[in-house]
Amino acid sequence: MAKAWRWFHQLGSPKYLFQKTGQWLPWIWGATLILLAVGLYYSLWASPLEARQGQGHTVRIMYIHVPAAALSMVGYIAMAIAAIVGLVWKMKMAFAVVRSIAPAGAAMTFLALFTGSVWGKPTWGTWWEWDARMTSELLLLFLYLGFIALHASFSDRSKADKASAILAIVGVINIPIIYFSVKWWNTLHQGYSVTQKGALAPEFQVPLFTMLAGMYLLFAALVIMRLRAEIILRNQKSRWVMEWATADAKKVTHD
Amino acid sequence: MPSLSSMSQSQDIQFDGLYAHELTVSRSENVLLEDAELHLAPATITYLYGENGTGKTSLMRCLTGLLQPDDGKIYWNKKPINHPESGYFQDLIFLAHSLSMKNELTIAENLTFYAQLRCGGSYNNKELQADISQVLTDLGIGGLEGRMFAELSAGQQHKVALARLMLEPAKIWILDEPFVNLDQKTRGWLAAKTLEFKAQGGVVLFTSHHHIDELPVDQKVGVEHE
Amino acid sequence: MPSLSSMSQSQDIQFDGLYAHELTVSRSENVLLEDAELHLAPATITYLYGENGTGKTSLMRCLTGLLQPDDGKIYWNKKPINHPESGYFQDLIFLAHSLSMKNELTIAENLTFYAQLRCGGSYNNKELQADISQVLTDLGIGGLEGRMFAELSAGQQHKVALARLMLEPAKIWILDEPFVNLDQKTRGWLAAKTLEFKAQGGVVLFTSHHHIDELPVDQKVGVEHE
Amino acid sequence: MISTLLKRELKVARRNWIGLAIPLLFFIIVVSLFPFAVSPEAPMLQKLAPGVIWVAALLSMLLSLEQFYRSDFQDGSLEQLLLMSSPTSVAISKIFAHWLLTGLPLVILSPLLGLLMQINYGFEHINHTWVLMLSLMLGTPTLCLLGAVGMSLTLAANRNGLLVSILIIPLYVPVLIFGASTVTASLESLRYNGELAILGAFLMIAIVFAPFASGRALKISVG
Amino acid sequence: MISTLLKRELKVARRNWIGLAIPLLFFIIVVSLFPFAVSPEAPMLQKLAPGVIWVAALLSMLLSLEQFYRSDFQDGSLEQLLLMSSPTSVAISKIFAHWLLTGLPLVILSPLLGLLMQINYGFEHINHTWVLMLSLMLGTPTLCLLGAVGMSLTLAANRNGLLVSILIIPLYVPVLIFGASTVTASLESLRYNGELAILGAFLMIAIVFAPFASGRALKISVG
Ligand code: HEM
Ligand SMILES: Nc1ncnc2c1ncn2[C@@H]1O[C@H](COP(=O)(O)OP(=O)(O)OP(=O)(O)O)[C@@H](O)[C@H]1O
Ligand SMILES: Nc1ncnc2c1ncn2[C@@H]1O[C@H](COP(=O)(O)OP(=O)(O)OP(=O)(O)O)[C@@H](O)[C@H]1O
Ligand SMILES: [Mg+2]
Ligand SMILES: [Mg+2]
Repeated sequence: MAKAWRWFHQLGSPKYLFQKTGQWLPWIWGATLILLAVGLYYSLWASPLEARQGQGHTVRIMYIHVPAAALSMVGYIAMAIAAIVGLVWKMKMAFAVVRSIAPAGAAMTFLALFTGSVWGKPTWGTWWEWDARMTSELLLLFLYLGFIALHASFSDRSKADKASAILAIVGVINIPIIYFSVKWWNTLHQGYSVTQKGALAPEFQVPLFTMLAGMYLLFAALVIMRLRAEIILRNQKSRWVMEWATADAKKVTHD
Repeated sequence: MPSLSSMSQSQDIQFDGLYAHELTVSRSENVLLEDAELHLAPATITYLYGENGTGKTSLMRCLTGLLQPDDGKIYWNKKPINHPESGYFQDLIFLAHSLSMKNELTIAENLTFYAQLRCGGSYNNKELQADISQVLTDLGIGGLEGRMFAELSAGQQHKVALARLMLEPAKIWILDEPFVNLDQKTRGWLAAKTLEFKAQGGVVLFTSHHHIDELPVDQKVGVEHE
Repeated sequence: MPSLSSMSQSQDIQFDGLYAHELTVSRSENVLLEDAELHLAPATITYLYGENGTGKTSLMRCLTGLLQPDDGKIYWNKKPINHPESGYFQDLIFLAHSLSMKNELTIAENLTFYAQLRCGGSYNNKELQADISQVLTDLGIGGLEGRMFAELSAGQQHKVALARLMLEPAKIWILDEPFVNLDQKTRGWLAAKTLEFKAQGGVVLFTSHHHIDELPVDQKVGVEHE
Repeated sequence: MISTLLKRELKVARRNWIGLAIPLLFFIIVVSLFPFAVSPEAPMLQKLAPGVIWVAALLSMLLSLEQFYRSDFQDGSLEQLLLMSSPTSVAISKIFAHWLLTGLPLVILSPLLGLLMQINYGFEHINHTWVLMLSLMLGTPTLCLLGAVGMSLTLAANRNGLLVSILIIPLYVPVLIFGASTVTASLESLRYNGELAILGAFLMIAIVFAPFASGRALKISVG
Repeated sequence: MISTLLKRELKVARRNWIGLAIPLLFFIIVVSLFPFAVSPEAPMLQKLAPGVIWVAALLSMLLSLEQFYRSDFQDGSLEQLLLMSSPTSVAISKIFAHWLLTGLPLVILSPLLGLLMQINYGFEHINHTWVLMLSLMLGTPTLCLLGAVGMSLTLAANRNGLLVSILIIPLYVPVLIFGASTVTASLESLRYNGELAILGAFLMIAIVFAPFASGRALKISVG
């Protein structure tokens, strides 16, 4: 326990975090590429087509759509947790994490909306329906964009961090509320059974789970890369960054 | 930072008045003050000087708790200023660059609001209105009580802000460039009132880029940058 | 007022520089100036003084055409200021209390905008940027060209507004309390620049509640009220 | 403390009486745009009515927010208020004043709008109007509370009035859904107690969290 | 002269790129409130679409006005601009910049909104989308021009963003009616040339009078 606590504290040090993530990153990228390659192979070539609904090849969209939709939500929750850590324990690095998750999360949300929409056209005959899931996903996109917009509207970084952290927390309280109210509201008028949990055949499971794992790692890699940039940006004046930068510059000139 | 050690420290503080300990202040990554110590004793007037942009305003905002310092503690009568028992915010009047008056209200309404906010209902309204008239007359803008704040000249607006000093009881004044825009007569008035306040044990911290002959100071603190 | 007589009058005006004739100015029913005459000759510095609220700012706003006087005419080099041939607004820089800079733009962008607005395309951009850097360095805020205007201290913001005087060619400066918020060094700088401008034949009108030792004036005009 | 703050808000508003009337007028105008823009036929309007009135109420609350917070921030009053009272009580009095001065009049005015939108043909339908008022009565304070959080967060941001809308509207959606569907249910002669209860629950949650969050945000903005 | 002014507007906007995105987001969000408030069913939405999209466009233009004029007035820039150039050219450049930065993006984005409101089920219906864009293309500049007049008039009034709404909305209504009915006509497979022509006529009239009127009003506000 004490050890975990100390590690947590060490993560609060920009230098330590930068070095550690630098060590992890190649591994994460490696695993991401492998998993995505395998997953895409399975999902695009090796998996069977969906016969029942007569969707044909469009079912392959699922292998992108489902992970993206899952990550969009996980991303926001992670953001809110980091925001709480930042506000309660006054840990500056947590704000850098919050800030780094936002663009990747927004991108995943957009991807889920986009793939869902493209999928919806052949299956439902419309690009957009005000279905509960789709709608709450749209609102989630607005929450992400609001966060990004708020952060970008401050010139003072520490203010931007704190204000947008409060927004992230308020937003996360609202996500379940939004989800349930949208669901309740929608079923009043019509119900779509497409997104209900059905038994997924094993030949769909393997590629789906591989893609899920791959996309999670991809998400982590994107966040970490962004986080490293953020760390450098926030510590421009400190000595280790100067040293790192000049060392890097030397490497470049040597090449 | 373990909270225990800072508690014990707070008992060590021996200084009455305002005391800032190891204060570090930065603004958008520039460190303005590092490990600064500042002691404003009761019944003293302190003059804060320094060239433009050295951090006088930033320091004042830290001392009023509006700006979070990067590090350091600030005590009022031996208690951290945020401590409920310090009573700091009851004792403090801070006049900043922005005059904090509402354009849509009249002079009297603006002043009444701040006085009531500080004193609650204890300030009898009739008395308060009489006091306001009195102060405004002293300031040379008597009779303008009912004028909208927006319709005053720059100096007149400033005078209204200064009137607060006379209407609200306080033990410490922090004044950011209080002499700006004022004519000679009003400067003299403010200097005299400041000396009176000091004589009653008040603590005063002010900045000014001009030397004010009428106001002898007890302590000069310079903010110099790099 | 029949326009003929004022036309004939305009031919009678014998004064170069700025000349205000029978000026009557009032603000919310108070008459501030009545039938005032004012002549600012080329190569002179005029100091406008008066207690708070006597009407200095109002007079200046009349002289710049921003406030409509109740009565009277204002001439620039013998032509009414609104006459297209007077070229008055090309020749005038008016620095008011509000600094007229945009918070969202950097210092350099703000200054570039005003310089280009006045000079059109004639001011080579590279040259202009060099000039801006030079002026800012003289003012002690060199290197801050890229800083957002909002992120400056009170005095630094004021300095940026003053930098316009050096970047835009003009023949008359009307400056409302230009020395406010400035440190000693910058006041000296501004006084020196004002004297240079005068030496080149410029007309200067300024107000200040403090006496500026460094700036000898040629004419003092008092605005006294009742 | 809170009563002094409140008194000042009321005084500022009274002085600036036109400011009071404006959110109301805005409310009326937005609603009355729809007969022009969509269709002036009664059955269609009646169908639209709950949604349109609720959207108009929401927008009108949203837009009056600016006026309630921005000017205190800009003229430095906010910083003085925070020096003299706790952030949460500043937030509470602002929120309360905001509701009193824009939310409440809007509730009172809503029957008129119902009339414009043909909710109410005669006295036998008076019930729908009551439901409309009740839903707004429970919903508008929640809008004020959430709006206060958003507004306090954006005070120190580069001034952009619309930013706050974007932050808050996703939070407003649940209130909107239940507010409008309460009225719709009533018009369709269905039970609407459940919806009202949920609106009440939202209000409770908002009352507990929003003043605190808004106070924190005010403190950050001033810093 | 006008080009320098325009360049500055664009620079202010670019600096604050998020400020550019915000009216757009607002536009999207307001439109998407209606399915929540009224009904998410496609036929109903389609019927509402022209009106709702036009109302949202109108509100979004109206609210971004504030940002385009108020800050110049408050920081004293406006007074400097009027010293250095003619009021009409100040007005023209403000109006043009406003349209370029909020009207045009809104026109470009409108097909997406059409999609959300089910205007467009597939490529065979692409025509309706064109009509929507065309109507906005002709209508939004008129909104900018009229908005500029109202905004300039209210600058010196006690700051109140909503006052301008009250002044301008009556002027906006004709544009709204013809804008929305153009699209409705197209959706109902009727001819819509007449409506477009009227929108064009409004634009012409506004172009002739509005910049001058707005310039005069600016001058008065500063005085
Ligand atoms: C823009 C449109 C759409 C959006 C925003 C959207 C959003 C979502 C979301 C948020 C999830 C939940 C992911 C999770 O719980 O981990 C999901 C899952 C899923 N979606 Fe979509 N979706 C859209 C369109 C579609 C379409 C058109 C289909 C298929 C016809 C579809 C099929 C699925 C399936 C099969 C799942 C996984 C089911 C489950 O795990 O419960 N989606 N989608
Ligand atoms: N909002 C801000 N964001 C970033 N930096 C700021 C901000 N305000 C001030 N600064 C910087 O902090 C430094 C100190 O500013 P401060 O206002 O404390 O100076 P000051 O001593 O009061 O100067 P003056 O005499 O001009 O009022 C300045 O260099 C300024 O550029
Ligand atoms: N907007 C206004 N509306 C009505 N009256 C005004 C307005 N502005 C100023 N006044 C009044 O006009 C008179 C002159 O104001 P002005 O600003 O010209 O004074 P000033 O000489 O510049 O004073 P200061 O030294 O304080 O700047 C004052 O008595 C003031 O109360
Ligand atoms: Mg200062
Ligand atoms: Mg003045």
